Amino acid sequence: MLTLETLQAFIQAYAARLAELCTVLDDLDNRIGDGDHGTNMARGFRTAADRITGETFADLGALCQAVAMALLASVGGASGPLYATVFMRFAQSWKDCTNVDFEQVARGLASACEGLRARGKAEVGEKTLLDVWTPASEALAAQPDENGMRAAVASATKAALASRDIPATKGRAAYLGERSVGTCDPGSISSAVFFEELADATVGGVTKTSWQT
Amino acid sequence: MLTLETLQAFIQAYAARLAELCTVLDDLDNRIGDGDHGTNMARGFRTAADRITGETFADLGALCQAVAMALLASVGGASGPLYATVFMRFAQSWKDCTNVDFEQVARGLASACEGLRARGKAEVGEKTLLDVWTPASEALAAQPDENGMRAAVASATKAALASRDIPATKGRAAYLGERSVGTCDPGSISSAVFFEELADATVGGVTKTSWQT
Amino acid sequence: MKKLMNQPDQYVDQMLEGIVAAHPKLKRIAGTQVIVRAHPKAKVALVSGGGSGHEPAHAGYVGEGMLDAAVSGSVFTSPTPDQVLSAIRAVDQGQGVLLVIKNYTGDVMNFEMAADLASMEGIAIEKVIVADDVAVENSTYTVGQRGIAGTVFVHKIAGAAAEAGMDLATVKRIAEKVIANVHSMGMALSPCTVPASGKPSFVLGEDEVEIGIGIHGEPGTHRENLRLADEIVDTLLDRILAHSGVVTGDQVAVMLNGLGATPQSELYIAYRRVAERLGAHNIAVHKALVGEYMTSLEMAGFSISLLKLDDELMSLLDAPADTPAYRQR
Amino acid sequence: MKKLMNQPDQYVDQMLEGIVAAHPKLKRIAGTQVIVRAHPKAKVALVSGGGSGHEPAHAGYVGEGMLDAAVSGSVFTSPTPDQVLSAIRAVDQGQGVLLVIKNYTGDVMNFEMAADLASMEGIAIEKVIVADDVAVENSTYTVGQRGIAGTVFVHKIAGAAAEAGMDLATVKRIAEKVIANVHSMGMALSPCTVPASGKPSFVLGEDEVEIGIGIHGEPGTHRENLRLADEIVDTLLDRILAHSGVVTGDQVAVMLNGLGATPQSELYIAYRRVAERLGAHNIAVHKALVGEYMTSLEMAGFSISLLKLDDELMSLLDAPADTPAYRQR
Ligand SMILES: Nc1ncnc2c1ncn2[C@@H]1O[C@H](COP(=O)(O)OP(=O)(O)O)[C@@H](O)[C@H]1O
Ligand SMILES: Nc1ncnc2c1ncn2[C@@H]1O[C@H](COP(=O)(O)OP(=O)(O)O)[C@@H](O)[C@H]1O
Ligand SMILES: [Mg+2]
Ligand SMILES: [Mg+2]
Ligand SMILES: [Mg+2]
Ligand SMILES: [Mg+2]
Repeated sequence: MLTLETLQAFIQAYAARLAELCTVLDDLDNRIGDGDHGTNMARGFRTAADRITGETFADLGALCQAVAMALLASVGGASGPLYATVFMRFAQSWKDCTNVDFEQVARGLASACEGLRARGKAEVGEKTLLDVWTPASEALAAQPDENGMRAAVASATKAALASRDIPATKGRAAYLGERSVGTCDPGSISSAVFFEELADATVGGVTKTSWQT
Repeated sequence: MLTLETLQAFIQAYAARLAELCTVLDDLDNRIGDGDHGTNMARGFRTAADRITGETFADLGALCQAVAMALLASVGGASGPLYATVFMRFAQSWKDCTNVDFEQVARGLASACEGLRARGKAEVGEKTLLDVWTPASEALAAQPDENGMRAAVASATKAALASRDIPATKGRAAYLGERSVGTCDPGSISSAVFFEELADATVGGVTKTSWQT
Repeated sequence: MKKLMNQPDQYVDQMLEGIVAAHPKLKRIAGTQVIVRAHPKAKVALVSGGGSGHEPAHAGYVGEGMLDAAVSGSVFTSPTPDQVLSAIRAVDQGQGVLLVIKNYTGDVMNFEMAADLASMEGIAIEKVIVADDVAVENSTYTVGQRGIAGTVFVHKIAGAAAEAGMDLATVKRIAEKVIANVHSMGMALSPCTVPASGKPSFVLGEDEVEIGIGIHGEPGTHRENLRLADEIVDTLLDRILAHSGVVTGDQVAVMLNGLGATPQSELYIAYRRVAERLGAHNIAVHKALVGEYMTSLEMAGFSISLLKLDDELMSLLDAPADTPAYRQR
Repeated sequence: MKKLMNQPDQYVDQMLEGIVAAHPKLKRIAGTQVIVRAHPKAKVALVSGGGSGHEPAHAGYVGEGMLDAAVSGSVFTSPTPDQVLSAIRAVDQGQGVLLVIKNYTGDVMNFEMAADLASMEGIAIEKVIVADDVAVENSTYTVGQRGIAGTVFVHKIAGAAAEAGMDLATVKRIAEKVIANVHSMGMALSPCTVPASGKPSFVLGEDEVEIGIGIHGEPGTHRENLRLADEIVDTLLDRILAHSGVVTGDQVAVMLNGLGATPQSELYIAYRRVAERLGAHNIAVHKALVGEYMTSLEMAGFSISLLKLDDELMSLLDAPADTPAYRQR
């Protein structure tokens, strides 16, 4: 179950994790992009976490809307509008709810995927964060319970690592063509961490990957 | 005795020697100046040597005037006007002579020193080529014969090496102040080589220093 | 790489403070990273921007005959939609606003979101997307070509159209004509270092260069050994000419753009070859711009942009401009 | 350091070819390294120059309101007297020629020899020697202060005086007034490499900088650890202010000059501090120039020049100029 408290805790934990992983994500982006994905994500989720600290929100919709706005105003780059879209979709899906069950979480994730596709005009397999979001949200949809959350993390992690072996055809890494093969997509890694922290906040006991470049 | 042939041979030999020493002189100038003294000198004397190759000159005056003009038009920097002045003074001193004895060579050198002082407004001890020209020409004046030529080389070499231990107060190295101590003055080294080659062309058997930075 | 800076997280903010301190004809909208003209004019407004680190782009092109506002993101990071929206609101004079966007996923998404918000507020808004970099083949990678230094020609020419009082549709049509006719390609001799990370964007061997480089420190399409300037120019120019459709008898404008650390002397050495090659093809250079117009921090390298001109573009290109980085009578 | 060049011994020649190819208002005197205006004007003529490697100085300042000719030597090497003489002969319109020389032994000797030869030909010739660098104490070293970026103010202001039709004595007096009132100092974060030698001019550690640098790659007065931009600016500015006699209430022009590889963003970060400091002293900045005006190949670093203005200097500084590197209406 996702509550106002667990979602707040998730934002804080994800912000902290991104701060730790900032250099790893920057380094990955350095190889196949412009070297700022970690800095962008850490800055954005720090802003979002600070924005919601000490605040009370009427429902998950209001909380997610606040996070979306904070991301939109602080990230920039490609990841800003994309992660902001995720939280806007969450806000729509979970409007007026103070807690949601895993079916509703799965619907929120599916809507987020749809939003990401619409915003970024990418398909699965183009070496973008969509490669992670799609299988992970499908895993939860297939089994909307605690185990499904863990399965989502597993497929997110797997997809993030698999992004190493394909060339990018969307985003900045696409300009490198075949030279983008051999490096994991930074947005896919930050997304896998998203699922790790979301699962840890909701179901607990997630073994966190120690991501390396 | 200095003849049209020995002076021509001297120019050729000096040009060749400067080409060999180009990097050494550039490196010295790099440390306490702008790194071009070797390039400047090699370019200038190559031009002068090419200018006089295959030409016949009525007298030493005409030959020295041709060399002066070639240096003036090809060197630039501080060394261009200075070495051009040397050959202009030679041209005045040895006007209408096809050969000169060591007394006349000494007078030519003394006049060159005077020209250098007038042109560069430096005194002995300021870490410029004057530190070499002054004692070397005085050595020949004191003993205007073959041994005097060798004594001139010895004092030129000694003065060039001694330039290492003093700070520059004229020329580009002066901007470094005390930081110029510890590096030989490049113009003093090119001058010492001048005397080595001049003596070798006129009296022969000069042991040439293997100059290092 | 050593940086002349204070705290890395103040880099963009302090740069913007310096820009407005130096140029009294510019001002900054308080609390934003938006630079606008101090004395706005009633006309269609032009807004551009993108990540910082490309100076003088884009704040250096704010002024008479060019932009009305420039929005600066963090270094190499697109600005956020709220910043772009502030710029749009500030410059709209009721005659509409044209956004000049470089074709990067991040820039396009952030500017488009701002455009949507501005439309909702009733502002007439149009956008053009510059995609002049021929290094990346459009066909293979669905992302399309990047926008690089050719963008400055869009600022100049569409800016002159707006300054002349043309309406939004016309200014947009002209901007699109420039975009259709400008082709660029770049190369790097050395990487750059983003202040926040402090690490070089890539590592090149003593004799290596990157061909087909973008302007965000990303590696290029491939790596080669360093060759003579003339040979490098030929590689870029051949490809640009192949894409541009410029032929004998055409009139063009050329930009030989330094990426940051390459001395002007070397830009002119490279331009010499461009002029020689175009001359041999009987392509007339109506105007040449040699210098730093769209940089990548302290990257060494350059790009060539070729703009095919017709009478309309030519007269707008020749119109006066008075901005910190582009002035002509 | 990788260079964008062909043969090193063609470096200057090909650069000059590129300059005249790019700028139709300039032309080169055939067989020389002299750049002159394509359309000379009947007035007192201004000639400057020096070694190459300082681009846009000096050819970039040839044009309306500034120089009539620029003479380029080899990289960092003063041009020879015959080259300077060619320039003088080409630009003299019978109203005399002013030579603007930077204070280096080589430059002074070569330009003076040319002046002597020109006088002998009956040309009215005067010279001024710019010595604006306060890094080197005049008292200790008899060689005097160097001429660095402040020279550009002499070109601008004396150029405006000549363009306005003032006579040789007046133009010289005004140039000397600029020289008396301009003070500069620079620092480097990294060295540069002369094309012919291919070796860096000095080697700095990861955290070291050179303070009191010249513009020929020579080391500075001393070496320090890298500090914050604001602290470095303060070091230079304190010394400049101490030498300049500029006090509260004065009007000044400021040049924040990049030495080659420092991005414009960082020049503006440094300028921000200059503006802040001068503001605190109540010194009014009438005009700020931020950019690359007098470089040292691809050296990273900058210099600050402060020019104290009176009404005469101010109005000449504000006069129009139209040259490749300095344009204003
Ligand atoms: N069109 C797109 N659709 C979905 N995700 C994308 C798209 N383009 C880029 N991304 C994601 O964004 C990440 C890069 O984000 P970031 O580095 O913050 O932005 P930028 O590329 O603007 O510097 C990539 O790793 C990729 O996962
Ligand atoms: N005022 C001077 N009088 C005599 N010799 C000088 C003077 N200034 C410099 N020199 C000599 O010139 C040499 C430098 O020559 P060079 O490097 O060719 O010229 P530049 O200093 O213009 O680069 C110095 O090593 C010094 O010996
Ligand atoms: Mg990135
Ligand atoms: Mg030298
Ligand atoms: Mg980015
Ligand atoms: Mg020199």
